[in-house]
Amino acid sequence: MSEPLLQAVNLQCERDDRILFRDLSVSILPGTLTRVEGPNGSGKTTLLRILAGLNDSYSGDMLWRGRPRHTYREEFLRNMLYLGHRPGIKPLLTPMENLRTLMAGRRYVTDKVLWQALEGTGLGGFQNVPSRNLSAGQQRRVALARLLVADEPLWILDEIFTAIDIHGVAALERLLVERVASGGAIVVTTHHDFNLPSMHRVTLGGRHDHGL
Amino acid sequence: MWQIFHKLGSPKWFFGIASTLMPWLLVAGAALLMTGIVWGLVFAPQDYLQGNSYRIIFIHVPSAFLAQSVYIMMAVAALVTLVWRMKLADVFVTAVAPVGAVLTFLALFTGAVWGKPTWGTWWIWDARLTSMLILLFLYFGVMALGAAISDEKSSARAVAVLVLVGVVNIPIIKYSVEWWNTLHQPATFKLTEKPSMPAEMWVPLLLSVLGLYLIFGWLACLRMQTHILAREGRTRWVKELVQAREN
Amino acid sequence: MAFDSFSAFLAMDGHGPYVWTCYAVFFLLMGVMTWWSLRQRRAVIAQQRRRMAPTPSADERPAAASFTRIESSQD
Amino acid sequence: MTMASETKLPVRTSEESVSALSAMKAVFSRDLKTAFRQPQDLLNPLLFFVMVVTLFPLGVSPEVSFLREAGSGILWVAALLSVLLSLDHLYRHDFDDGTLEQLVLQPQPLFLLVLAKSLAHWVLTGLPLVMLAPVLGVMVHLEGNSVAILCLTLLIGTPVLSLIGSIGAALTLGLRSAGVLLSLLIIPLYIPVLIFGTGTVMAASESAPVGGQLALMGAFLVLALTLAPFASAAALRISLSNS
Repeated sequence: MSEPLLQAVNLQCERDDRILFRDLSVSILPGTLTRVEGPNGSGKTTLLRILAGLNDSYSGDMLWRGRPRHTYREEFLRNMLYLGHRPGIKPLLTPMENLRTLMAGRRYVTDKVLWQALEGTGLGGFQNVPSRNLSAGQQRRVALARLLVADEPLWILDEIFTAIDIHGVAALERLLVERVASGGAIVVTTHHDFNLPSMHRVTLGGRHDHGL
Repeated sequence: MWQIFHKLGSPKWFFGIASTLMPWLLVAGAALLMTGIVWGLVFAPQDYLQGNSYRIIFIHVPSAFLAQSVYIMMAVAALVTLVWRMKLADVFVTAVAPVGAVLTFLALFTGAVWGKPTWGTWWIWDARLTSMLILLFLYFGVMALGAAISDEKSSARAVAVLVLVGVVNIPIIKYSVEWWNTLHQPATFKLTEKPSMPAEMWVPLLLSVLGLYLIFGWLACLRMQTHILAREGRTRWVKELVQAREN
Repeated sequence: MAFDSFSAFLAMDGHGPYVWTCYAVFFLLMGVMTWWSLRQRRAVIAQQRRRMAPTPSADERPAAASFTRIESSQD
Repeated sequence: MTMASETKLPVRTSEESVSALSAMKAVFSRDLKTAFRQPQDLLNPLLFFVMVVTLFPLGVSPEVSFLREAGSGILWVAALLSVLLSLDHLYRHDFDDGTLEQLVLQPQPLFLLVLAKSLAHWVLTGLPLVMLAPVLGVMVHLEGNSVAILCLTLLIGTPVLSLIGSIGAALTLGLRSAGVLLSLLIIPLYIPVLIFGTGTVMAASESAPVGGQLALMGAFLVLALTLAPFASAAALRISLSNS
């Protein structure tokens, strides 16, 4: 058993006077896919944002490789890739420029590789078109292109199948499966019916208005 | 050490302490303030320059003094909020800001009214009054930001950042306003800075400052308790406490 | 005692209105602040008590969405 | 893909990261690039600046003596307001399209990235104002030396406005009526810069030495450069946490 990359211990989060979850403990191991499930409003996105370090209004401990995450923040961020609801694409920039700036603070990647990554997500020929001229699905594909060059061992992906067509979804699923097989750790939320034999599940309940 | 600190941060512990402390604060504060004011109004001698209008000093100075020190206290609490995430500290900042704003307004109002018989005009762009006005703006900013963010924790932390930024700026503002004042009109004489104030004047002044401090303490406890009740509604001790009251 | 009579005390050599306005506003605002704080506290306690009262629908499970159209005649 | 080590991907330590400086450069150049693709947004604060200055001769008095005396104040207030006007955009677009999340998640010290963004904001708004100021200075009948000093104070002062403003923009991110709230929070903090900006020009017009005041404004700038990015970074984290 390899050591967990990221652990959440006794996580509790309340928002606007409502407890979303409590005593939640999750371990993210290399080579696993964890799916966060639950109805609308159950706090899936909030949990993912907490795991990614974007939301810090929680109580409980977050450990990165067994150590407090906040003291190893930069190392954690270096090894974690987060794709959220909002794709992180500037409409005024071209896909190439977008991808270049997204990678800029993380790792040197040649333009040739980025070009290929965009081709790989089906954006061949659109590399230098302003992103605002692209469809919603194509804009998401720009963000997804990062997955083709990402070397981060931990991926946290929020609703990545949104606005992607059937072929795209199938290819994306394949990518995730391969990534897990080669040792990557992935956390996803999706309403899309996505099943893997060895998938871990974290199920968040519905409403908790009561509680002590 | 850490244990004590942690205990200090516990809302339940604070609630108990505050409840026992509050009557004393109120009684002692009111007694001191009233003594100071009555002494100042009735027994203190007349000022040789300003006549009887100077008697406003016995509320003007305490208000101005408190208005500034409340902001400093808020800044200390804000630092504690951001560094140690102590619940009580954020409760303090949000609970006390309106009190600080009211005190600042009182300092401004009494200063302006005092200015009328002294300078012959209601408002004068004097360095102290102007700084007070800016302090009032800072309080308004704190309150507006606190009200605009619905989530209490985020609100407390955002307000803490603002208060800290403000407190770094206060000395700069004070200094620049004083410089600006000398640039435009050399100050002739200031309201409160007397070359030598006889004991019959400064003793009641000291009493009323102390009294207002204690009353502020009482108000702060009261308002913090309210905020704690609102926030900790889910905990057992608050439920028991609410139930035990009045039935 | 700095004043000879009560009326002299009220008049304060003509500065009376200024002094008394200041004191009146001071006590008024401090009073309002206290009253408001006490009222807020009472409101919060009442709200907590209301929240603690058992709600009739103890089963908090959200109803499954059916997305059936609501028929309403539009004559 | 290396299939040799089957269950472990290498975890990278921070030393292997891209240098903070090149990350800052990337943020800075991205902001400039996006701004130049939407030039209208760049022009608006400038037009606002010119129009506010025009209001004073029309609204108060076109007399040379009045304008000469009040000119530096008018220009400074107008510059301050137009910077304030442009602040709302500083993080809002990035917040809406999700690039802000990615910025915060970069394995870099956030305050440096925030500093890069504030500097880009200054280059896009403050610097054009400084360049426009001589023309308006002449229009309000400031004399030669005063115009030069005015531009100098604006050059030192407007970065301070951007840096402090960045804190307010970060604090009000994602709130309703963020624009008005932003002004409410930031204007009191702008007062020292305004006082010294106009005071220096006035002293210069009375041919008093201004070296001390300029040095003091420089000190404000240094203080803002060192402290404001930390406050903005903290504020950004809080605002994102709340979204």
